[in-house]
Amino acid sequence: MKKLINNAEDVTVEQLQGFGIAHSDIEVQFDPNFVNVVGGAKDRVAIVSGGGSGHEPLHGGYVGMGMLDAACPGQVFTSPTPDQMFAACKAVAGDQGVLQIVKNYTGDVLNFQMAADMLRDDGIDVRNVIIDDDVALKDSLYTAGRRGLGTTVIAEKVCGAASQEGWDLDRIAALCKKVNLYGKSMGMALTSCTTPQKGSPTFDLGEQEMEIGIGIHGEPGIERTAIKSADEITEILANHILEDEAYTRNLSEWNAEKGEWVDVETIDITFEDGDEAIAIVNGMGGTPVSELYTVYHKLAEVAGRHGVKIVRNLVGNYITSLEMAGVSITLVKADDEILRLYDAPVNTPALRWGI
Amino acid sequence: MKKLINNAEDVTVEQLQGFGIAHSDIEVQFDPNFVNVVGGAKDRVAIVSGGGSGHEPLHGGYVGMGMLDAACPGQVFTSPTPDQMFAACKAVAGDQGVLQIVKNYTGDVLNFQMAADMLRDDGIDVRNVIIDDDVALKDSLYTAGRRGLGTTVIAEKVCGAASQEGWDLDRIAALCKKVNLYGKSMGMALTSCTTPQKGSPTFDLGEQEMEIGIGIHGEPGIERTAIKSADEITEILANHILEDEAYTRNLSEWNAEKGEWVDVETIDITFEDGDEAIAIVNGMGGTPVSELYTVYHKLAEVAGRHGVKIVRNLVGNYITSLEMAGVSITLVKADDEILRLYDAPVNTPALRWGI
Amino acid sequence: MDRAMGGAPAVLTGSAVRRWVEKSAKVLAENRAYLTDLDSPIGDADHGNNMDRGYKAVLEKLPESDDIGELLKAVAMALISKVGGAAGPLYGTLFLQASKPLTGVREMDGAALAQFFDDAVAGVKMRGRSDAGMKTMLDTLIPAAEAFRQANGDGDDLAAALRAAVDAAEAGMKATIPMRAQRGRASYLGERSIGHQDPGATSSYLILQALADVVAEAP
Amino acid sequence: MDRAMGGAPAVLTGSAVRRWVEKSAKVLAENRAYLTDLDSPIGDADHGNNMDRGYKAVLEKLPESDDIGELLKAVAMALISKVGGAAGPLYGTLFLQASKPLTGVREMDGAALAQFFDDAVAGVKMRGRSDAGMKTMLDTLIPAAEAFRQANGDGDDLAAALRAAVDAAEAGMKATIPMRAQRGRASYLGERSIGHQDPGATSSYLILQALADVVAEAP
Ligand SMILES: Nc1ncnc2c1ncn2[C@@H]1O[C@H](COP(=O)(O)OP(=O)(O)O)[C@@H](O)[C@H]1O
Ligand SMILES: Nc1ncnc2c1ncn2[C@@H]1O[C@H](COP(=O)(O)OP(=O)(O)O)[C@@H](O)[C@H]1O
Ligand SMILES: [Mg+2]
Ligand SMILES: [Mg+2]
Ligand SMILES: [Mg+2]
Ligand SMILES: [Mg+2]
Repeated sequence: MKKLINNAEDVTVEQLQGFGIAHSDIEVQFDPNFVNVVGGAKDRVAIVSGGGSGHEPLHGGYVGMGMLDAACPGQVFTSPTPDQMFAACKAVAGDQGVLQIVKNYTGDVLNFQMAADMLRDDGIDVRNVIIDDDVALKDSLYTAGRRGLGTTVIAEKVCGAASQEGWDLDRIAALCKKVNLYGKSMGMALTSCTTPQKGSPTFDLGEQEMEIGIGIHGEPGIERTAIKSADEITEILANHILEDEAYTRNLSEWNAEKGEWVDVETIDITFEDGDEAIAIVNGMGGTPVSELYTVYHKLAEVAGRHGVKIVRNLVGNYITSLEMAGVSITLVKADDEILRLYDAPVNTPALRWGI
Repeated sequence: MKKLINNAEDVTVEQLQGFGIAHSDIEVQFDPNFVNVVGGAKDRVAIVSGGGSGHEPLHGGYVGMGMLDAACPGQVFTSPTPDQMFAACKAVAGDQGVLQIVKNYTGDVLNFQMAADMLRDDGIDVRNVIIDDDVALKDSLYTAGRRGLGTTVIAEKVCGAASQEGWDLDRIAALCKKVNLYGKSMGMALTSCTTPQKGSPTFDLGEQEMEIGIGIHGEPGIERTAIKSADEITEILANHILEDEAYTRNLSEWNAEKGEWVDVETIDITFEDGDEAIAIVNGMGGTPVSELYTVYHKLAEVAGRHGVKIVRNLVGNYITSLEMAGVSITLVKADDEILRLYDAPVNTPALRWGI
Repeated sequence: MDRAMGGAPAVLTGSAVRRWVEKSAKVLAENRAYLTDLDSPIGDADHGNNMDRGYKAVLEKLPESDDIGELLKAVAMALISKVGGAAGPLYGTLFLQASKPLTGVREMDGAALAQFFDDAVAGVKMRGRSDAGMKTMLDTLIPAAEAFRQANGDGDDLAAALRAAVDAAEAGMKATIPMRAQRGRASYLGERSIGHQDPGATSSYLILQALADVVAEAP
Repeated sequence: MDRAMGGAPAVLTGSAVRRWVEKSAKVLAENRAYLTDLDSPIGDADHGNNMDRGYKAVLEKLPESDDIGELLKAVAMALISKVGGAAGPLYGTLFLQASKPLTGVREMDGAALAQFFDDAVAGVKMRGRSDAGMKTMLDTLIPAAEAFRQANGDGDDLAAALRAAVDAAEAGMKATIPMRAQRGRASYLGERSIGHQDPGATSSYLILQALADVVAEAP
C-alpha cells in the first residue's frame, strides 16, 4: 500500500488536523469529528452534509461561505455516526433549522435519519434530503436504490447560496429535491482504490479491463468490460445520462404531521432538447486533470447531439474514491434559479468564486 | 496503460481541445499550440510560460486574469518548441514586452532562449527568467542544475499580479528573480508515472520503495529508500528545504549591451528564524488531496520548529507528473510585496480568488 | 447461572451477557481482516473494521450492571455512535429494539431469549426495510431466531437450543453465497453479487456463536 | 555521385544528403521504442518519440533542392520547430551550425565532410555548454568527427572514412554506459546514471550509421 499516511487507523483524524490548520475560516472538531464554518449559520438555514471519508474534497472541502456550514467525515468509506451529525448540526444551527444533504447509501441514510430524530427531539427543525442521481442503477426495488454522486456537489453549492439569500428551510429543502431530480451521474473506474484499513485493492481489475457504473466507495461497478478509448467511455456514460428515462422510486422523508418517516414517490426529469445543464467531469482521485478535458470535449459533443447545452462546467476532482483512476460525469439540468444560485459567490477550500 | 485517452500520439491536442471549450475566457490555438487569455496583455507586460505537458494544471490552468497571459504546452514531458513560444508571445504581447518564466530543464531553457532571440529580432522586448528551486540537487557544476518545481506557480501568480498593477518589464523580471531566490522545493514519488507514448512505467519502484528528490518528468529521483510514514517523509523534504544552504550558481541571462546570453552568478536566500512563507503541499497527480493534509500538518510543525511561519498555503495538485503518486513541498519566503501580490485577485481555471 | 439437569444453565444472567459481549469483541477482532475481505468483492472493504471498532467501543462503555436491558442498551448506543456505515444503525437497532422489554431484567430463560431474537430480527427488518433472502445479516438472524424458538419449544436446554440456532445461522450465512443481493452495497452489483458470502451475515453468525460458546462454557 | 577508384563515391552529393535524411528518418522510426526505453531509467522516456516526430517533420519540409546548405538548414529548422526537449535545440543547432558554410554547395568531399563534423560538434558544445565525457550525444559525435578527420587525412575514401567514424561513434556511444552524467536530465541521478547508455549518444550513432550506409549503398 503506497500512501502518504502515518497510521492506517488514524488517517481521518490525521488529515482533519492538517485541514484544520490549513484553512483559517474553518474549524475542525474531534470526538465526535466534524468540520464547521467559524460562526455557524446563526440567522439563516444551516446546510450540513457528511459521509465516509475518502471522497475529498467532498464534503469538508465544501465547507465555507455560500456552501456547507458543516460536514461530518466518517471513517474511510464508512458513513459517519449519528452523534457526529447531531453535534455538527447543533454547532452550526441557528433558529432557522438545518438541511441535511444525504447521499443515498444505506449507511448514510440510516445514520442521518437517526441524527435527524435526535435533533428533532432536541427542538431543532431539520429536513433531510436524499441525493440519488446514479443512473447506472436502473431499478430501486431489488437494490438499495440509486447512489448519490456528483449532483451532491451542485446541491450543496446551490442550497448554500439559497441559505445566504435567506430562504427558509422548507423552500431550501424543496430546492434541494429539485436539484436531485434535475441531476444525473454515472462513473467508471480504470483501477480499484485501496483503503488504508485493508491495505490492498478492493477489487481486482485486469490490465485490459475497466468497471462501468461504479460508485465512490471502491465498490465494483455494474459491469466489467474491455478498456475503451476516452471517447467511447464518454459516449457510454453520457448516453446513459442523457437517455435515462424518468426514474420512479420511493424516497424516505420525515412527515411532521404523522410524526414518522414515510416513503414519498419521487420521479426524475429526463433531459429534453433545448435543456441547459451544469456539467461535472469528475476525476476519481488518481486520474490526471488533463485527461478529464478529453472527456469534457466529447461530453460537450454528445450533449449537443441531444440538444443539451452545457452552460457551466467543473472539470477536476470533486467527489473521489481515494486514488482510484477513472471518471464520473454529472449533468444537472439548469433553470434560471439554479444558475443564479450556482453563480453566487462561494469561498470554500475546493470551490471558490466571486469573492 | 490505463488512461482516459484516445490516441497516445494526440493526447496533448485532445486535451487542449477540451480545455478550450471548457474555459470561455481562454483561447486555445493549434499548430503551433498555445493557450492565451482572450484579449492578450495590451497595455501591460505579458507573462508567458510553458513546458512539457503532463504537469497540469501547470501551465495552461494558470492562464487568466492576474496570472499568465499565455502558456505553451509541449508534448508530454517534452519542452515546447521555439515557434510555439514565439507565436504565443506575439499573440499576447502589447508594447510593454514579455516576461518568459522558464523552469530550469535543459530543453525548456534552450527552446525559450531560441524563442527569445526570435522575438528580439522581431522587435519585441523580452526577459527570460529561470526558476531553479529544487533543493534535492546540491551542485550545479556536475549537473544540469536545480530543476524548476513549485516556486514556478508562485512566480507566475505574483508576476501576473504585478503586471495587472502596471509594473514595467524590468521591475517584473527583477521580482520574478526574487521569487526564485526566495523559493525552495523538493519532491518524492511513491509510484512512477506512465507516459502515453511509452505506455509502461518510466521507472520501476518496488511495493516497499519510494524515490526521494524527484523532478516532475517521471524521471527517477536522487535516492531510493524504503517507504516511510507521511511524517517521516515530510521531515525529510521540509528539512532539506529549511536547512538548505545559500545555493550559488550561474544562470543564463540576455545581456542587451553585449548582445549575448551571459552567465550571472546567482545566490539563493536561506530560511531564517522569523521568516514568513507561502507553502505549497503539492500532489504529483495520483495522490488523494486528503493525504496532502497529513503532510501539511507535519510541514507546519517542522517549519515552526525552524522559526518559519506559514502565512498562506496551497494544498492540492498544482504541478504534477501525470498520475504519479507522491508529493512535493514548496516554501517561498514571503515579504510584504510578495504577499500583497499573492493576495491580489486571480481568475484562472486552477487558481481563483478575489473575483 | 442456574442450571437445569445436566449442568447446562437454565437462564442467561447479566454476567453471562457481559461475557457474551466480551467474547463477541474478541471474535470480531480476530475476524476483522476476514470480514473486511468478505466486504471487498461485493462491498467497500470496511465491515471487519467497522465491527471491530464498534465492539471495542462497546467494551469501554459497558456498565458494571447486571441489568440485561441496561447492558444491551449500552451495546446498542456504543455501536450506533462508533460503527457508522450500514452495520452501525442496523446492529444498533437490533440491540436497542431487543433491549427494550429487558429493562430491569437480570436473567432470561429460553422463552425470553426466543423473544429477544424475534425482537432483534424485527428491529433490523424495520430499520433496513429488508427481509429474508435479500443477502443480508437477516439471512443469518431469521433462521437462527426460528431454530432457537423451535428448539426451546421442543424442550432443549439453553445451550442445546443455542447450538441449534448457531447451526441454523451457519446454514443461513452460507445460503447467502448463491443469493443475489437486494439491499446494501452488494445490491449495486446485481448478478455479480452471486457467489460471495455476505459480510453482515457472517458477523451475525460470529456474534451468535459467541453467545452459544459463552453459554456452553458457562461455569 | 562521383566515384574514386574502387567504385566508392568521392563526394557526397545533395541527393545523397537527401537519402541520408530519409534513411535517418526510417532508422529513427524503427528505433523509436528503443530510444525511448533508453530514456526511461535515466530520463523522461521521450527521446525516441522526439526524434521520430522531428524526422517525420523533416521529411515533410525537405526541399527538392540539391543545395546541401539549404537541405541541412531545412533539417535544422524542422527539428527545432518539432522536437522540443533538449534534443530539439541541440540537433537543430548541430545542423544549423554545420549548414552555414554549405550554402550553395552541391557536393562535399572528405575535407568538407570533416569540417561539417567539426562544425556540428562545435554547435552542440556551444548550445549545450557541454563537452566530451558528460554522457551526452557529444560522446558519440566527438570521436566520430575525430576518426573521420583522421581516416580522411590518411587517404581513406568517403565510405571507409565513414565506416571508421561509425566505429568510433559506436565505441563512444558504448563508453557512455559507465559514465556519470553531467548534463541533461540524467545528471539529476548522479551516481545512479552510471550503467545506462545515453539515449542521445545512441540517436547520434544511428544518424551517423545512416550516413555511412547511404554512402556505402550509393549507386
Ligand atoms: N437494508 C439492510 N438490511 C439488513 N442488513 C443490511 C442492509 N444493508 C446492509 N446490510 C448488512 O450490512 C452489511 C454491510 O455492513 P458494513 O460494510 O459495515 O456497512 P457499509 O455497507 O455501509 O459499508 C451487509 O453485509 C449486510 O449484511
Ligand atoms: N547539455 C547537453 N549537451 C549535449 N547533449 C545533451 C545535453 N543535454 C541533453 N543532451 C542530450 O539529449 C538527450 C536527451 O534528449 P531528449 O530526451 O529528447 O530531451 P529531454 O531530456 O528534454 O527529454 C540526452 O540523452 C543527451 O544525449
Ligand atoms: Mg462502508
Ligand atoms: Mg523530455
Ligand atoms: Mg462495507
Ligand atoms: Mg527525454
